[in-house]
Amino acid sequence: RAEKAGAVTVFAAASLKTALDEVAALWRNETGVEVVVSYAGSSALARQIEAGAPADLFISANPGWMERLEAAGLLRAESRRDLLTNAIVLIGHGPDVAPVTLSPDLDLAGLIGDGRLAMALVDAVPAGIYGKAALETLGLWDQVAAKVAQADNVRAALALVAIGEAPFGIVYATDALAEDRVSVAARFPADTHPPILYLAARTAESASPKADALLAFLRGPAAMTVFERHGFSPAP
Amino acid sequence: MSLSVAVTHRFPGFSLDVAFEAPAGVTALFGRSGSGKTTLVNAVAGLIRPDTARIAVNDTVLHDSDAGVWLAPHKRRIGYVFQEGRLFPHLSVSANLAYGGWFAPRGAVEPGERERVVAMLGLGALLDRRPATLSGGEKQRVAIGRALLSAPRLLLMDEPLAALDDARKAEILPYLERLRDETDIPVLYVSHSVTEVARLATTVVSLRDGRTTRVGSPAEVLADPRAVPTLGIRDAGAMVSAVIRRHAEDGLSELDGPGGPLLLPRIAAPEGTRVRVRIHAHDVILAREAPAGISALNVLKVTVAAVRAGEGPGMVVQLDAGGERLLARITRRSARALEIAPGLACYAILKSVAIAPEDIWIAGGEETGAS
Amino acid sequence: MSLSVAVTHRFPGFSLDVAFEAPAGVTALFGRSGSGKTTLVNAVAGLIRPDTARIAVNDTVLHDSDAGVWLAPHKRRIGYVFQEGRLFPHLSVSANLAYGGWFAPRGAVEPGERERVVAMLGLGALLDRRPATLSGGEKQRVAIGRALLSAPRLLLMDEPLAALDDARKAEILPYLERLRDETDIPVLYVSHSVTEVARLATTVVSLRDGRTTRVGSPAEVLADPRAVPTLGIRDAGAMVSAVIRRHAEDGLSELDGPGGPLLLPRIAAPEGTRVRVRIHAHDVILAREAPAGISALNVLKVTVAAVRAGEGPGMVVQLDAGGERLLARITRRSARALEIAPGLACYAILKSVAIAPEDIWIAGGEETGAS
Amino acid sequence: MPFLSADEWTAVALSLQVSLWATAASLPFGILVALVLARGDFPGKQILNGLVHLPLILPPVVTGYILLVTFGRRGPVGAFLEEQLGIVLAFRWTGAALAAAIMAFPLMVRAIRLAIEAVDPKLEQAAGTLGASRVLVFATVTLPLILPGIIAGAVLAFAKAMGEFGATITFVSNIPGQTQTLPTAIYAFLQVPGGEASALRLVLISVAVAMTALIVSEGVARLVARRIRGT
Amino acid sequence: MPFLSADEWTAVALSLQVSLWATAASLPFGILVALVLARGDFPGKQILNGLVHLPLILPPVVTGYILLVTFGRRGPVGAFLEEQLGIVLAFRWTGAALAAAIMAFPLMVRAIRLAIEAVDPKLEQAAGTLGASRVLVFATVTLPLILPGIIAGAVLAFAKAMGEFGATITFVSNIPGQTQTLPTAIYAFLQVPGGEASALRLVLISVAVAMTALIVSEGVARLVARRIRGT
Ligand SMILES: Nc1ncnc2c1ncn2[C@@H]1O[C@H](COP(=O)(O)OP(=O)(O)OP(=O)(O)O)[C@@H](O)[C@H]1O
Ligand SMILES: Nc1ncnc2c1ncn2[C@@H]1O[C@H](COP(=O)(O)OP(=O)(O)OP(=O)(O)O)[C@@H](O)[C@H]1O
Ligand SMILES: [Mg+2]
Ligand SMILES: [Mg+2]
Repeated sequence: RAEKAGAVTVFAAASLKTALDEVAALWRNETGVEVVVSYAGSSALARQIEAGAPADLFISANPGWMERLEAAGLLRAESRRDLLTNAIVLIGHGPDVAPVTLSPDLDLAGLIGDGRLAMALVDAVPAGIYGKAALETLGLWDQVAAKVAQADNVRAALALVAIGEAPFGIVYATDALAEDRVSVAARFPADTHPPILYLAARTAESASPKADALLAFLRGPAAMTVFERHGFSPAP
Repeated sequence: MSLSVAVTHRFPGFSLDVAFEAPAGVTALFGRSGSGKTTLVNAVAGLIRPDTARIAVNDTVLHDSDAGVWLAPHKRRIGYVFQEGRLFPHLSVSANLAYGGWFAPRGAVEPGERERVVAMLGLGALLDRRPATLSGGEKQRVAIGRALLSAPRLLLMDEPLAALDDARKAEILPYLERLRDETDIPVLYVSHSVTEVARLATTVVSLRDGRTTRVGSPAEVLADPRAVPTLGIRDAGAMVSAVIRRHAEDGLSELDGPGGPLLLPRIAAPEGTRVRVRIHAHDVILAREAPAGISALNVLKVTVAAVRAGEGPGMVVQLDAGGERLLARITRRSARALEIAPGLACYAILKSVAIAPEDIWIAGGEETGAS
Repeated sequence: MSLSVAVTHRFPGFSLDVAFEAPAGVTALFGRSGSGKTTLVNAVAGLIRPDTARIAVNDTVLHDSDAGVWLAPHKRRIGYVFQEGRLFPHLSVSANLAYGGWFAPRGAVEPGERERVVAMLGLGALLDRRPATLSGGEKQRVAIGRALLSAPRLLLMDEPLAALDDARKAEILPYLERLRDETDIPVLYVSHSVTEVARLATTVVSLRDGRTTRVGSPAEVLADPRAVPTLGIRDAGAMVSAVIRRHAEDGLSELDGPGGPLLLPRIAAPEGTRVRVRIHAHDVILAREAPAGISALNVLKVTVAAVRAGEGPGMVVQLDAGGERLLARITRRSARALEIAPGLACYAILKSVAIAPEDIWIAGGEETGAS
Repeated sequence: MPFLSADEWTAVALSLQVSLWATAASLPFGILVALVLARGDFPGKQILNGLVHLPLILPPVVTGYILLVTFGRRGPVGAFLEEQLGIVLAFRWTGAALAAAIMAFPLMVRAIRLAIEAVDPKLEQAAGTLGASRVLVFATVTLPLILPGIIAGAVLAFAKAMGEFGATITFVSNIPGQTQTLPTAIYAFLQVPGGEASALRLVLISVAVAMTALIVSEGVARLVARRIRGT
Repeated sequence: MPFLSADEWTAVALSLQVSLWATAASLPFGILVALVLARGDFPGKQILNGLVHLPLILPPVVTGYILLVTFGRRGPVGAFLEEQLGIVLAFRWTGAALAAAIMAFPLMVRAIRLAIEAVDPKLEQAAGTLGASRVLVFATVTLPLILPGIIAGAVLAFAKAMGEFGATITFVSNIPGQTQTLPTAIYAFLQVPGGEASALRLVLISVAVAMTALIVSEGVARLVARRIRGT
């Protein structure tokens, strides 16, 4: 039973798992303080914090949920900070997809052909929301809207492209990095979509004395080295 | 009174309307297939809830629709031998037999009773078996044992012996007689067999299309020439009572019967015991004069009381033998030849061996000097 | 030959080892509860697969374990009346009856047969009902009808009449006789009733603890004094054959019987027809001299062939009547009084009405001049 | 219609279509597999049984993924179906029906199997003696007797299909008008702050549809059972 | 142990614990509800029936969400349980067991209900005439006869509990050592690059455990059924 003495409990967006597990190990080595991370969708985690979950830190993949908790007074406002950013990329199936230039002239629909463009849910899941915004900014959305296959999360979208069910997809750069069966055709400029932010904050109910220290550690150089190795960038 | 039943119930296409009062002992329900016997028994058991009913056993009201009394089946303490077995498939024969005892008041099942019943029914070798692999007759025997061993206040038996061979029946019937004579458990007994009914019943209730056609003692109902059509001609007969005078060494018992001595195969009862003997009408020969040199041992002086022509070549003659009634069935041709008419004095001839052991029984209750 | 059965099978605690050959007609299986009758019938039906078996009907091999032949039940074209009904609960009575016809070859069920069977079994009012609400006897009648209407090549009937009243039995038995006499469908018939067996059977197979004790014609098996213990003393009797001479106006039929004329209740067959009559040993009275002035109409001149003392007060006397055998059961006391001994010429007295209609039947097959 | 948007109506209709097809098309297989599991006795029986239960045991995502790699256009079965029969499952409502059917299959099979196991083999034997071959015995005796079990299995399957989400979206994604079923739409609403009210609307629709199906089927099942009991 | 990490072992153990408890604790209720649905006849019966099926119809996330707002620490029932009885479900393994039990409940109830409906009321009547009250009839006749159905229901429920994911992660989150079951652990692995191999390992474990349970239970059920049939 992991009611580990003095452990800090982190509720973190599931897409951070690999990187955050490593960071947590570092912290554990350094301080001897246990970290317990519950990975799930940001929406589920936020609702759980609303319901009184024993989380010390919340790391959201989406500003929306963070704001909702903050408005409800469930966060320590002063602790909230932007943690990481990510980028979204257009990927294609196979190791050597020809790069494309993202512009309104691009015949993205033609590129996709009778296949599908795999994305996360474009109205619900952050990666999907960002992707749709970027395509809209670039004037490409209307071309491809009918061809989009929306997965319930970005990993599923990646899987669709990886096994070749969809020739193209839009996923986080971090995801594309680790998957051999896809290659990046283009990287969406950061200004084509709202900033992709992972935010962290300490919850109002957090009682763990080490929570603040962990929060600081997450933004520290050691942690950032790990995050960057996994493709994330420090938030500006 | 011991069993009082008044039930009306309607099914689509069939209606039951039966009322009778029966004293202690065995009440036989007699009637053709579909006449409502099982329905009536189910009403007594509480398994169907008839439209209107008043059913009482030994002053315990089981159901009174007017008074709004209705006792749940499990509170009625009945031992019901169903027409179709209904053994518990998941329990061994032994547990099936014990089942009723689990819920009976402590001590209600006499010690040793179980062993007696098991031995009588020949279930010894089957105790660890489960019902599924039993033969038809074996199942039926277990069902009888289960009911008997539930320490019932009332026994309901729906054709309990139908699936059994004669030898097995002959083993079970005396047990039921003992039950009738030695306990005051009323029994409602459905049977198609006149022999069984005549032998066991204290009261016979004859049903036809859901209506009672006759209620009375077996002597009345079965010796009534008018009952002949209901019973089927082959089963007409009368009952006479007699007292055992002595047991002869040649295996016969000599009795004082109505209108003269009776010689019957040895009866297992002490001298002085009063017995009842069922004499089938078709076993009786009439003679104008006392015959000699014939093997039939019983010759009774009788007077013709009534003559009733049946369908076909036969007629039924009611005889008065020392105050008791006998029936004889003879052909018209014989009747004409012998000039049989009411008032005629003549002889009734009867073979000793024509009286089957199951047609002789120790008179129950008050009249008997037997154990 | 028509039915050839050789089966061995072991259950824990029971083993069956039966072999017999039976000619066309009704083969009765006779034996106490648990003697293996149903098991044998199931083997013939193909519902159990016995350890070893050779079963053939009319030269069709149903099962030959040595030759590796095994016909699936549905290919055997049997009409099986089960001991426990087994009606299809989801089908109406009418559909239950029709069921077998759905799979029989086209035209195998004669037109009109259905109506005849429905009428005989009294099922007319039940056709739209479902089995669940039928009475016990009604279910059994539907089961009989279902088997009869499946156009079977072989009928298996496991105590088909046990749940029925005598009147209903009397309606069904003649139908089964007609079936026996007018078709060549072999019937394997399980019954506890000697009357049924004697009346219907061409061959009787008597079982005891899974072994055949006797196989033979009913005349042989049932008239054999040694069979008395197996049958139960009450059912001993003999069969004699006789030819109808004329039908009298008073409802009697006069026959030429062995050792003299026989008067019997009217037989529904033309004059000249040869019939068989079962005479129960306990219905026969012996007299040294021809009696006069008695109601019994039949007096046969006979010679004592053998005398066999039974247990108890009775003895069985085998009589020779014009070359045929009769049995009489009398008391030892009478035997002594009449000085009965082999070789004695005497008279057998028999009441006409003592012979039940079910004990008279038209002789089947070759001997008959009847329709 | 103010209560539901056009897309939402489409999702409702699609959910019904998918669930009905999933139920109807898998029913014969469900009966067959239940029959084999209830009555058969062959070496691979436990494996078949395990396989049938697999979708219950695995997280739906995994089932969806397995479907994707098997029945997708690149998958061995999917490619075969597309080339030989012209049947495309990937990104189509047919695929959603397949996913729902597979997820519901263990429930359907178990219900039918229980019903089969409750049939008295003596009745089937009786039908056999009357000349019905095994297939005909099944059609005329077993099948009518297990009808209540089949209805129960179908209802369970339908209800499950109405709620199925994980495997479906993994296999066929969420394409409005083609593969967007009610659960997917509900899920999407729950992912965004403030989407609860919209989700609730759809939940109510979904519940109403499924409850109607449930009540109707209960009524039918009761009727059928009464007919069988014959009372 | 090189094959599984300590956290993963914990997840395996926790999954077993949660599934066993979910099955065991809901069994009495499952039997009761099945009995009421099979035999009862009261006005709210269809509502109860609908309620039981609800977790099947709703996307698991919705069920989880409903559980969260009802049984969470701030939810009406959750608060009551915590204050009055000291029972905390939220973010504990007990909550995971509750979620699994609720998700599995319709399957369990349906299996048991089918078994009850197959029991011949004539046998129960016979027991009644022999003096057994309704409760005793149930205990001595009905219950033994439906044992195979109960086993089937329990196995279905256990399998479902082993695979339950959506409601669990929504209700009690995915806290290693406390609420992280095999399916939620699998989910987490599938959310990150390179997690597939780990996920596959866990899937295999999960399948192995559930299959073992399945095969054992089939054997037991067969034994029980044979005892009941008495052959
Ligand atoms: N599967 C079985 N396992 C063990 N014993 C069995 C099995 N089936 C039948 N028996 C036994 O075999 C014997 C013969 O059974 P069978 O049903 O053939 O008897 P039967 O002659 O038809 O009797 P009844 O007249 O009572 O119906 C019985 O003692 C029965 O208990
Ligand atoms: N639920 C029912 N609905 C309609 N008719 C019924 C119902 N139950 C019984 N009957 C009919 O009522 C009549 C009486 O049935 P019951 O079972 O009492 O007959 P029974 O005298 O026991 O006959 P048997 O000797 O054949 O067993 C039958 O004709 C039967 O078909
Ligand atoms: Mg009856
Ligand atoms: Mg039998």
